[in-house]
Amino acid sequence: MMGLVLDGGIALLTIGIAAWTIRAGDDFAAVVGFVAYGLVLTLAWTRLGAYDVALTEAAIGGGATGVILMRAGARVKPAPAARASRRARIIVGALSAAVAAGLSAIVLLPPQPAPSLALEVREHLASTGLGNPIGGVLMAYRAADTFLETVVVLLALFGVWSLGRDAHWGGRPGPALRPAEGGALPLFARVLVPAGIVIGIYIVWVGADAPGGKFQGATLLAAMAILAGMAGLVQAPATAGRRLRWLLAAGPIVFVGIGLAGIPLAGAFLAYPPGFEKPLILVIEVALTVSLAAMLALIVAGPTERAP
Amino acid sequence: MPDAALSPFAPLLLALASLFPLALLALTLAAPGFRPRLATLLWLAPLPGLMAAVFAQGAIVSLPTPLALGLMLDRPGALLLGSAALIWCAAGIAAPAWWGEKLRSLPYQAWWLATLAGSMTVFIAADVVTFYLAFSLVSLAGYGLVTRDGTVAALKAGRVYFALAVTGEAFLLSGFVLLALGAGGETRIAAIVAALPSAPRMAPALVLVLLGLAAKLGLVPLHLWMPPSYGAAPYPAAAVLSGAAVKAGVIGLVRFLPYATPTETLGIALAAAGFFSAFFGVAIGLTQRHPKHVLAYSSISQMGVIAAVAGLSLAAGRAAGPTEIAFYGLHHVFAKGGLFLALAALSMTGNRGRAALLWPAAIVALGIAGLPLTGGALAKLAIKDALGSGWAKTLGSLSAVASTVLMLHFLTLATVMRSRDASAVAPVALRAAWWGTALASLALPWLLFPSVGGSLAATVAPQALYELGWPILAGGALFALLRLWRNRPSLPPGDILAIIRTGEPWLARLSNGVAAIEGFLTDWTVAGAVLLLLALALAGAML
Amino acid sequence: MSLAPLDAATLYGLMGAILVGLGLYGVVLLGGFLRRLLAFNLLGGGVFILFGVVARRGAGAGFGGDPVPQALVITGIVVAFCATALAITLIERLTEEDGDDPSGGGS
Amino acid sequence: MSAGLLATSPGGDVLVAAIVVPVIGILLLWLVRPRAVEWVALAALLANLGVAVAVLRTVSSSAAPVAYLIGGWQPPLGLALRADGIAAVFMAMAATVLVPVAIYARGAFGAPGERRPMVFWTMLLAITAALNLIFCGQDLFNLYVALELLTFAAVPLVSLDGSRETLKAALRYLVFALAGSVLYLLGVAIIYGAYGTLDLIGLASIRGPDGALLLAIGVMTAGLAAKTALFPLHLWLPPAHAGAPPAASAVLSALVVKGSFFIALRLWFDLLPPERAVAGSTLLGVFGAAAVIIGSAMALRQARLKLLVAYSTVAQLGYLFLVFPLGLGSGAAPFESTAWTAGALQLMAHAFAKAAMFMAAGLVYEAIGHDRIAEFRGLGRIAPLTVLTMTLASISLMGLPPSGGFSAKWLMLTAAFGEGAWWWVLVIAAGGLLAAGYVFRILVPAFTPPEEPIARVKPVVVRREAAALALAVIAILIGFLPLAPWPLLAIGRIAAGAP
Repeated sequence: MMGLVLDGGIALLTIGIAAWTIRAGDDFAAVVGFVAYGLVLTLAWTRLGAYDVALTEAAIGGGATGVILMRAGARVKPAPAARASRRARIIVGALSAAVAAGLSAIVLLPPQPAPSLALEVREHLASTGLGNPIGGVLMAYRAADTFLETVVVLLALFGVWSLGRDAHWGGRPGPALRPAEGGALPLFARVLVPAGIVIGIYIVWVGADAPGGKFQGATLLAAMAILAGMAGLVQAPATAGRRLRWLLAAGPIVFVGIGLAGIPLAGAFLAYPPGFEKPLILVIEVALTVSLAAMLALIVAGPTERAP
Repeated sequence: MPDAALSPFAPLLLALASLFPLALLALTLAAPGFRPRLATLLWLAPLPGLMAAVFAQGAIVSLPTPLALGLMLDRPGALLLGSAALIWCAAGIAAPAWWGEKLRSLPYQAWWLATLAGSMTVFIAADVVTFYLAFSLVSLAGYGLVTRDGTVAALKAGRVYFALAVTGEAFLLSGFVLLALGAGGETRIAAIVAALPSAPRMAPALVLVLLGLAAKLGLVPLHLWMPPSYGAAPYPAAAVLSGAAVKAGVIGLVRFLPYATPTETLGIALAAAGFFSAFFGVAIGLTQRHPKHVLAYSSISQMGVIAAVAGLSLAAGRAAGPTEIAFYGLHHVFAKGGLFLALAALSMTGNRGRAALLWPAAIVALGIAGLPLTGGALAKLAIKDALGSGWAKTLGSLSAVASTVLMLHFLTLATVMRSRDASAVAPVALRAAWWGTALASLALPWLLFPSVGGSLAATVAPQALYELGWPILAGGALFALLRLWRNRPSLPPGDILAIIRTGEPWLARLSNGVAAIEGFLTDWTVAGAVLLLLALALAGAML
Repeated sequence: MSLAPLDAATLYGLMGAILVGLGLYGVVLLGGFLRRLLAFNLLGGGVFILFGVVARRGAGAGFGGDPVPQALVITGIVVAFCATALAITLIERLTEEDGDDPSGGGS
Repeated sequence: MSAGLLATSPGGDVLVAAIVVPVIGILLLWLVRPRAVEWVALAALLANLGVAVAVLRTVSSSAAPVAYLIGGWQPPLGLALRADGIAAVFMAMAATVLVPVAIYARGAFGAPGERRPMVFWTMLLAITAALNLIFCGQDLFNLYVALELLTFAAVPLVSLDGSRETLKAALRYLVFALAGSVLYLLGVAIIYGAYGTLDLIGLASIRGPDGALLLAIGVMTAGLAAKTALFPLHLWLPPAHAGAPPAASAVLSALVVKGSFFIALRLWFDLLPPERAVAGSTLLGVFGAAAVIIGSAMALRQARLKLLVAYSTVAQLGYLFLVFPLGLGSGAAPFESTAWTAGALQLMAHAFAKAAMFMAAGLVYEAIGHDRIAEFRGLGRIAPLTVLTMTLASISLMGLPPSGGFSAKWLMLTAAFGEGAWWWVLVIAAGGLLAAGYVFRILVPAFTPPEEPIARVKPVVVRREAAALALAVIAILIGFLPLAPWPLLAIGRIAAGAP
């Protein structure tokens, strides 16, 4: 019962924050509202027992998304408060409410027993050598989704780069920052970055058997890179750099390479030869983590703003 | 011609009738160096068509599947194909004389050849798709001939021409689809027409087809395009458009009506529409001030007669109908095409040599009204049976009276046509083209009349001479009376087009209205709301 | 088919439904692309929670939830992040292009 | 879900190649020297064409779909690829469009290795991969990822020029498309929650689908319609397609909008029993009809060629949505119906003709420095091949024979008449007339000799003219296929509710 009260509280809080974010008068306040929304949503995910998702939501849904939204909130001039007409609000409100009502009906009338693939996942999990069922889904059963998702992230990065100016093509993203002498940030960064990197690698490592995994770990690594960049400890790399490009491509190349090797060795694309499942999956995870961390960090860093 | 005598080359000839102009078109597109030569050789392009008409009757060409396109030639088709080929040939001789250097440029040659290709193919198409293709080609490429002068009036006329052409095609296509559907997906015309009597939705299918053909034939009220277009088109173009291109509508009447089965209602309706056009064309034609426009209204009237004959034959289930229509059409090809060539020659002629141009014009023009002993008389005799002996016969004779009046009106206007240069003489090629066509209009019907089942002896019988002669005399008298009416009204070519044009601001308002709707719907909030609405509506619609 | 028991899954399911409604309202009605984008993310959060509810209800075989929808959500969150990053960069570029309001209220 | 038992077919590896080849191409693009970039892209597209042809040949010769279980896992746990007749035909179509586009685009964006060429080639290959996956994907979430890949690849193409207008168009496109994706994803959640599977074959075998499936398909279709720019959800399309560089517009208009449409087609024809689809499909048809009429009327008003062509896309997409009422209302098995073939033909004919049209529009712009239709007089003299391309493409767009557009129109009219649905006939006929009108507005001035010699800004490259012409010629050649339902398009379709 206590749990239910807690859940009700979290749900109400989430809805309240969402409503506030929508109603907020200025853009920056709305962004702040959204970051708070990400945090309570993470709570909801843990309450639903989905720790992997909670980690992802915290790292990417709230964290990384929050960072770029904050950046935009600071850069973009607030839109003039062009309030929609009362009639429009009523109509759209009614339509949205109708959708919500329809969904509620579906939530309240679930099929019984609830359909689930949990049994099938469990049945075959041993043959993947993994202990974390979500890792099994992402790296074995639905590995193609994960592979494509990596391509999506890469494409998003190229999309972000495509929005730079011609003159800056191949240059470095973001404004040039000189290492700040003294101050809190560099010090903070010097302490935090190594710790973050260790934690990030740990998250990837345990992802095979416990909540965690490459996306969450990569996000943490990316965050450390961003932090180090903001503190001026490292320069954002030139996007034309060959080493950077290999770094970005390494994960997808390893993934597709091992996947294709599966055709002769294991009888199918993205199948792993028996006995080698876990090591191969780990190799992919490591390669992907490195590439994804670079991709995410560069996406957050934005388009190139300095000539090469 | 019996099938046994059919040369093994006949199918080839048939294919060439359609492909030779296309080959020349490709040549002029690809080889600019050939154009000066081609300008003087355009008259050659329809010759395979002419040869096919003479030697390839009964031939069939069917391309292997999946290309379900086919050609075939029967007697009515051969009559129209041969006459159309000849007028194209004559106009091809006249064209260099009229246009001179201009004819060496690509647009002139390309439009000419494309229209020709369509014009030849439409008579020999064996399936509805080929027919529609040829029909569209002759109609749409004709646009290029109408607007060849590039004047504002020509472009304006071209817009009306184009609008009615595509409208007609939309009707035709819908009709064809329905016909094919009625024949179980069959596209061969013969199979479709055979299946027609038992086909469901036969009436709507035929009505749609007839509407499409009516736009081509210029039946009222789909005639709007014809006077301005013939008025704007240069003479050689007007000759082929009025002589040959319009016959795409005639062959349609020949091909798609189930003459073997009496179809009362539809036939009478078609006949009524035809007779209405026949008299309407004359009435409005008399208000025209330019001989080109008069000829256009005469075409409206004559095509009305053809439609009436088709309708009556359909109502009575007369199997001879198609051949008679084609024979009547054959005469009109030469007469109408020829008169445009005569006008061209007259307009390039000063004071000398006018009589040699005008006298044949008088005979040919009155031939349209059925002047005894002319080719036109035979055309009238050919449709005599179809008109029967009742009210239709009376209407037929009255239409001959009306045509006489209109043709006399034309001749009075034609005598005024002359070159500003008093000493000018039209190029010999132009005059020859006209004389040749005039001769064809007089002589060829005599040659061919027996082959369509007519008796030459009967044509000179007193009964026939009387029946054909009195409308001419009555028409002459009527015309004399009419000349006494000094302030005859003068209508713009295209008559009710002027009224329709007053609707243009309304059309602009409609377009602005659409833009306003579009502006409203492309607002973010509106589009978003529609998105939600669609989601809810689709979900709701299925529950 | 009978009414769902009042448990955490149902509660969060209703929350997800309401979040979807709120998000849709924002995406459609808010002026300015930054705000629409925020609303899109709220909306996405709601949809993902619905997946979470499905996962929770499908708990079994010794798992606290059906792992498949959870894996889908992880993929979905990453995709949504990419979309947001792309859109944000576009918005920033537009701001840069001209001084005035890039999000062009409503139009 | 025993009904969903699939096995990898012999030769099924080609399906993997269809996804992997363009992806490897993307990776290579960024690793090779700048001078090799265009050649890598071209090689990848040619290889893709080979793969697509192989898929088509396998499907048509075996008269059975080609399937592949990724990782050897059986759906619903695993993901499968499956090319049935229509998927194979569309894969081949897309691959065929892409090669001339690439030939046309080569060298069009400045020095290789710079921003615009790199982005263009990357996105082009990404679109290739995404479309292939959409055509042969079997899992609704897998399709979602493909759909997003498609959008993320399309948006940067819109804003490739980097001008304010194109950035704004890209942003509108992206955010509206995202709203559409979320609705789709919502449907995926509902379906998984109700049935525990996202596999199309598994879902099709559900007997007497209950409210959840219907509701989900409704919501998903709305989202897909937003991405397809079904009128009146087209607010993003005209500025985006008119603003993108011509080679990109060609792909966006010809292929990208068809991706989301194809998924809608799958949902309705594979998952819904026809009797449940009547009201909904009529609604889609009504929207399609409005698109045909208003889109064409708007095209008639445009002063600039690219906007006219973009509005023509709005109208032509409308025809596609007539397939829903015509195909699902025929009483016959939907994918053996005339409407099914008509829709497929319309989709293909439009793809070829519209790609040719946009490419020609780009050449016109280069040749005379603008695309104001009113000033086209004399264009035929300056760029005869380009005007020929526009003419051929127009013939197909307005549905004159012989052309793919004509065949599609013929079959669509046959379907409409066959069902006694006269109102759809009126829409199709009116759309044809309006199309003739807007085509007339372009071609007449282009064919009219100029009053004074028209100024040529830049000579047109024959290779690029030939690429556009090739596409237009294909649009015409499709018209020579038989005017009857193709058995090929019915291969391997799964009937909803069937065992």
